[in-house]
Amino acid sequence: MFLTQLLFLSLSIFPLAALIAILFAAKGSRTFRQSIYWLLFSVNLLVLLISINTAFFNIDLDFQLYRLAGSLQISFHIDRLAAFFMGIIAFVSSTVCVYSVRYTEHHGSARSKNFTTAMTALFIMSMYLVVAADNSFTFLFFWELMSLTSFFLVLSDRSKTETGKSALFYFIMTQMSTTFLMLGFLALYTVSGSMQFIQVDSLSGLFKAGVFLSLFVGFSIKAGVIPFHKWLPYAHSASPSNISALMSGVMIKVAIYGLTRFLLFVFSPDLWWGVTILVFGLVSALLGVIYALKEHDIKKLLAYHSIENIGIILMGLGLYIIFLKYDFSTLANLSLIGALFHTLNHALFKSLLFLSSGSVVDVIGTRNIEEMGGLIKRMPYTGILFLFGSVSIAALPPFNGFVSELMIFQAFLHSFVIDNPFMKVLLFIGLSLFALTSALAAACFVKAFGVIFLAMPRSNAARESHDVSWIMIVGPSMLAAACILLGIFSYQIFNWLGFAFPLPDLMVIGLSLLFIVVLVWLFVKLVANKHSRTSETWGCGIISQNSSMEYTASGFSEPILTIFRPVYRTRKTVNRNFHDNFGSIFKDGIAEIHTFKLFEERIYLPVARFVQKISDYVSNKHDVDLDTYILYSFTAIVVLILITGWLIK
Amino acid sequence: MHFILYAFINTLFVILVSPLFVSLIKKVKAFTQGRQGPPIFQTYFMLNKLLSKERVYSVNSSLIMKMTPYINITCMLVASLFVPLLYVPEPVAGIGNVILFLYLMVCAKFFMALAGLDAGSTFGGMGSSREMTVSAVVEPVVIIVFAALGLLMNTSNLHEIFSSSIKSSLVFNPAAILISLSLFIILIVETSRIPVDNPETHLELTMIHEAMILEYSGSDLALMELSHSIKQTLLMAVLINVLMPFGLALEPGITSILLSSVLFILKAVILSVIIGIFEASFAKYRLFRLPSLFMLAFFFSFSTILFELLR
Amino acid sequence: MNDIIDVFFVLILATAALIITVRTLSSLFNIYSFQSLFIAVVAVVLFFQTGNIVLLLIAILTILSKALLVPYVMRRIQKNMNLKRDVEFRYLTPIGSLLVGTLMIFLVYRSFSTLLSELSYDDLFFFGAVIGLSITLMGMMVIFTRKKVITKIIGYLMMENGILLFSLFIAELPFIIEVLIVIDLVILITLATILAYGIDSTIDDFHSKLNSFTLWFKD
Amino acid sequence: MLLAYLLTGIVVLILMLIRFPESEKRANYLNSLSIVHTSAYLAITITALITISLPSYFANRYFFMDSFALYETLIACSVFFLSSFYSRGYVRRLMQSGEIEVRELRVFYAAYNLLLTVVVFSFYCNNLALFWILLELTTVLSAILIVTLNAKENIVAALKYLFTASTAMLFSVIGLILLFAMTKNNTGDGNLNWDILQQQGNALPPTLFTFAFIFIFIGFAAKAGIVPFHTWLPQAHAKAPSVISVLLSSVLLNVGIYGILRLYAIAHLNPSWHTISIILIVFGCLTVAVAAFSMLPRGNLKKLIAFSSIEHMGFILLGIGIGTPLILFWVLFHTLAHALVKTLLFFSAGILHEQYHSNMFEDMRDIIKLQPLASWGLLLGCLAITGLPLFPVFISKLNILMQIAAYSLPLLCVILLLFLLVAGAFTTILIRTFMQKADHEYESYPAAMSMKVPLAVLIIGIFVMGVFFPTGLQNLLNNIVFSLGF
Repeated sequence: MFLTQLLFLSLSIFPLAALIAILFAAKGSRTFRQSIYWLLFSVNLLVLLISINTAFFNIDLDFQLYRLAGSLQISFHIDRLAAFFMGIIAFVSSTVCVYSVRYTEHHGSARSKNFTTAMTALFIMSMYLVVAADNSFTFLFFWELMSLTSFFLVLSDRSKTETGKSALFYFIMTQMSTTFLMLGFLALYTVSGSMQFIQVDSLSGLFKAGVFLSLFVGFSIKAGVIPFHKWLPYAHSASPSNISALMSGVMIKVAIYGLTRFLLFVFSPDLWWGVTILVFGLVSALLGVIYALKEHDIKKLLAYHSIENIGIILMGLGLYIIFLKYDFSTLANLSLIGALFHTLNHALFKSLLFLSSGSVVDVIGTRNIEEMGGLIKRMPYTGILFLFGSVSIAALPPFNGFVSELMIFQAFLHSFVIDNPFMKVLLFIGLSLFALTSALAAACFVKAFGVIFLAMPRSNAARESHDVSWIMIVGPSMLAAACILLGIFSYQIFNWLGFAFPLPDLMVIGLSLLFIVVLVWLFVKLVANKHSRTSETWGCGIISQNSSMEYTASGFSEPILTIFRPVYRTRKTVNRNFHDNFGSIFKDGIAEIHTFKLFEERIYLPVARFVQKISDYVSNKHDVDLDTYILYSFTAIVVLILITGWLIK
Repeated sequence: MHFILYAFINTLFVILVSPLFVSLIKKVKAFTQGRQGPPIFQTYFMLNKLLSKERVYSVNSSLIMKMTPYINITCMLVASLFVPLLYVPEPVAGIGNVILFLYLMVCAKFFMALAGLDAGSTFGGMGSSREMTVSAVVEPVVIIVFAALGLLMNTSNLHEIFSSSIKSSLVFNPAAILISLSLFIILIVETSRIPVDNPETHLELTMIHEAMILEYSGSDLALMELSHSIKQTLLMAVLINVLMPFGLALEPGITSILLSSVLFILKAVILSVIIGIFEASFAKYRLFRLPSLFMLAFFFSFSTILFELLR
Repeated sequence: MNDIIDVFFVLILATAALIITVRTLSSLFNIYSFQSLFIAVVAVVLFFQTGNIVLLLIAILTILSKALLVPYVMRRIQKNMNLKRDVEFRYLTPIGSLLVGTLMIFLVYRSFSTLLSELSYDDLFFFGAVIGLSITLMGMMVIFTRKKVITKIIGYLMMENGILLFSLFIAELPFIIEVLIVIDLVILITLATILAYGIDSTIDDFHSKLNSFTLWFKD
Repeated sequence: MLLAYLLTGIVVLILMLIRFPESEKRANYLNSLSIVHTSAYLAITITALITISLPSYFANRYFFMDSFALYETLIACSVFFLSSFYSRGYVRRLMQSGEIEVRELRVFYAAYNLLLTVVVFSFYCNNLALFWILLELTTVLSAILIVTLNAKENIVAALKYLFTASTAMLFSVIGLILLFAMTKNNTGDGNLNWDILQQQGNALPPTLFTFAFIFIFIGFAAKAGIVPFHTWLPQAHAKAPSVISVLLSSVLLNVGIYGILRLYAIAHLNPSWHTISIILIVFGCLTVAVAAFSMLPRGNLKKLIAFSSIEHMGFILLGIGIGTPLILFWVLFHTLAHALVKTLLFFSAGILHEQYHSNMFEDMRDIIKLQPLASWGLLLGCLAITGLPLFPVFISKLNILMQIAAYSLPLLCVILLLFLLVAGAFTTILIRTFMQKADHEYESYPAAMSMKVPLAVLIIGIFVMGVFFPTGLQNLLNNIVFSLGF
């Protein structure tokens, strides 16, 4: 029992830290805030150790906080699944805490910095407790608290006007997700009679489908699945980078945790559930990466990639249910563990990417990648870290991204064991779309890394940039190290955990890669010409090579945009003006590419306008004089008399 | 121990034999255009010349430029372990997984594209942008082809595919013919042959692969050319082992290795001649007509799957 | 005895129709006091019929308060406001509101017929209750069809008379309650007239005038 | 015990007549008088709660004291107590800005204290007709309080309030008469006491009882701000001084809901309760819908808060309509939570009004910098009223929704979507207001300590209530629900 006390003692440090931060609002000096972040870092590490212990040795922890009233009590139960997710949250938030020791120094007044520190502490604590929740009341309680604190964090940088818009968008979407979750939980409560997460088998037919759909919609709004993803790019570009690292690295995973918790432990899923989750996963993966390709704001690009990776995780879950229904348990376990491993990997490399891009944005000052370039020579460490992140997100062999995508590929490839032909065709189409997504992801990150870090700087800010302080390098480098280690030793880890999967042993591959590199290097050292010199890049004879000759991000993604034109509905407008009126001597012109914001224009704005219209109509009915008021009550009374007279016999 | 012997023999054979086919294809194309063309061993001479030259780096380039040749060659050599040219060793954990084979090639392509961007010239940028577009569109086709192959042999390990193709010779199976057609199209795309991209030209509009290695010189260029030729050999080997596996031995005896190497060279020469003729008879497609070509390959492999499923 | 009550029913309905249509304020006050007088007479007649002492007390109370006191207060304030006539109508012209009034009577009759059978009343009492309720509804109509607040107050008083008539025929509340209801009515009316003074009066220095009326709370 | 209330009321009124020459001292004197008055009432209620064995009857059964009445008086007295503290600073500020004359101060405080006495006695009265009369008196007194600010549109607002409320109340007299006739028909002499009516609940004829219920409900609905009759509420809250709009929304609406709940306790025994509960549910949903939809385009802060009171009253009515014991337990808790949060909201709105001299959102610039405490109060209040965790409304809302889910799922979906709309409206308005930058320099109005202390107390109180649910309160609510016969 010692562990439970230790765990919840450490979790109680968060609110204390938050309280201290708020109380010393104005007076708090820099060292004071940094000491809080170091405290948070150590607490996160402690929680990481405890969760690893529970995850591996499968000891469940139970803890009743207190009984609020009647059937409502805040109680926690941590089993392997919850411990796994707590481990993810702990590791990522410890690195983010280290990173934000220096990062929060650059923004806002002392009071707002204290406020963000306090809110980050509460945000991390609420995520822990959502994952550890034992009954749906606690789950909802901390789920709301999580969205509330993250709403304040998104709103923390109040100087820019579009922060307000994105914070509003974010808040309404989270409220919508809570509404759907509440609907699902209450419907479950009416059947099972208790709020606990226990196996409910008495559901059937339409009711079960309704409960599943409301929960699925609730969780996918928070996870950013395609039709509900619209808040993600706005929230991430508006919030400071350490917060968007936490949000997209970890908060989205809490939604995935909720979905897995219900699929594994509460429901006995039907086949069509698997197919819907798979289809939603495929659509959000493909559209996520396609929209990422057109993005030139680094944070929005990474946000769309979170949508893509959430799509991949959903694919894994969908496959798990499909294989479960055809009772291929090995393949089902493979895809489930693949999905969970991808959640862990995505948390790692996405927060690594967000933190390193945060340092870049912090130094350059703008988020537009068209104004960056040549940063690898000026910010080598951040460059290397971003390279590690982009290599593992593009799923290249020795890294962890590859292993989890390989597991899901393996599940797709072995899907020919299923006898139902239509399912096989669906899975093969899924396989090709999945391959297309990972290839586009690779293309997108070549563009991102190439345009930001390589070649010549495109703006003065980029030219005079210098690398960030060592603390903002240590945090992400912990994540990078985890990426590589998890990649190479994945096979050993799985064997140790007891899952024998037909996975390639990446340690052997890594060793052979290393061995061959050394061999080739030696060969070149001995045989080839020793000296080398630097000279102008070849520009067909132009002497002064400047940065405007380089390939820009929009140039890089233009071929893909034209190929996927129907998805983007790209509109190319070119207008030229000439010196003479015969249109022969060209003066200047503007060429623009507009991509149509499908979801915003077609779904979100019409709904908002409709609601606005009704509310205008209803509220205008109130700004009238006394006679109309009396007329309202007169008609109401006459109607009432009519009804009672006729209906009630 | 046994595996290391296989690894040593296989990689050595690949390195030795692959430049031959590149110059062979050039020779065949020259004959079709009525000119004499370079000698068969021209690529060996070029590699030797390049090794002796000094390396020239652009002023803008960073460590990516220096790293990429080594990454390319290692990826290709490790990938060569996956495709047994002479004899099929008994499976070792991990070696032979189709996805790993494909993603090693993607890793090489990823870093080559980055190197293209690194020098800061427009050619490199255009080359890597088009390379990534083409690879993004062709990737699903490649996966479906190997999935179809896996479906036929119901395994996803290359070694098992080849060993089972030896036992039950596939030549007369209709699905095998469709698969080899799409494998041939993938070979053309991956090694940037004529319809997709022109390997010999330096005209910026037509070169994709060449544009990325424009900035390289000296030993780096040698490594890049070598890895390009190894990639071509590996893909040819996959096609050969699937369609005409009779030369491939099953256990490592001296005589069987010599026999299978001679047979492999013979089959590869025939295939290079076919490639040369195929290249000569086509003109380079416009970039945005390429997806229709890939749809053709996709159609072939998907019809194999349907054919296999519904039979 | 019953036909006397029927006559007074008709008279009461006539006063209600007059209140809806008449435009000059002073005649409105007179019609209102006549209406309360007629209701008081109906109460006395009922007293002779049933011998219930409470009815007599109610009749006296109505005459004192509604026939004399309230019109006096209203006239006094109306003089200061020198407002003679309320001509503007809204939503319903006088003819329209009369039509709606008759519709009200039918509606109330229709929906009440099922209910009051349970209370086993003879049809006179039932008819009296129906007229009482419809006069209340007509009073409400006056409120939202007339423009000036003074006429709205008269409408409100008419509604109150309707309820008094209704209670005469269904069941008289204990007298103590009736007295309290009347007191409360008087307070309400005085406050409404003070406020009406602010709205309808054409004199601009409103506040000084208003304070003179807070004479009850001497400085 | 009731005599104690009456005596303190009369003594305070007499003391009020003493004159003080200059205005400053008179304002403080009158204010401290009302503080004494409210704290005395609070003390009496608490002693009554602890000492007296409930229910006990006074003045030959016209007045009685049972746990439900004590609970409501407790809420009313605490709100009055806090607002009397608040009004000390607030009224002084009104006088400085000339919105209230010294002469009218006496009228203001007299009506204020009289209103408290009338409200308390209306909770304690056992007789339905007496309850109606006291309700009428509350309308009159609060109308006077609205009029004290010397502005023309205050008069219009007061008149609207008077007319809408009292015309509807007249119809409930008809209901009373019908009820009286029924009881007379049943047991010889008619009787309108709550407890006797509760005993005869099942004996009354069902169709006639529904008719009487609906008529009485019309009157109480007007007092509780239920939709067709709620129209006076936004105008009255917006125009009244903030201290008064606190009383209007936290206390007077509760009196209306108290009447409806008592009535429903009787209806519950009657065989016709099924149709009555459907009527209540329909009115509840209508209210929540109209209030939710008319919040989005609001430009005036106080009107926004008024509409949120209407929405919560509709939600409570919905809870009463469903009528299971558990849902009533949480409806009572919800009234307490709503009263506290509403007081906090109106207090901060009051300070903001004094700072910017207008309730419109676009005039409120640089809100956090100029009035930190008030803006935090407003922010936390809005979060609490939309039912986010750490605040009491979340718990009661979730539990009521649980019971609604058990009742019918489509109803649950409608209510959840409406709450989503409310949350959306609040956030849109709040973000727009908090992000507005000041174009010219505002001189920040130093809110008096007497205004800041109740605000801070309320913020802490809400946090405590949100997280910790005392067992004493649980038992009180339990035996209320039991005494109402559910």
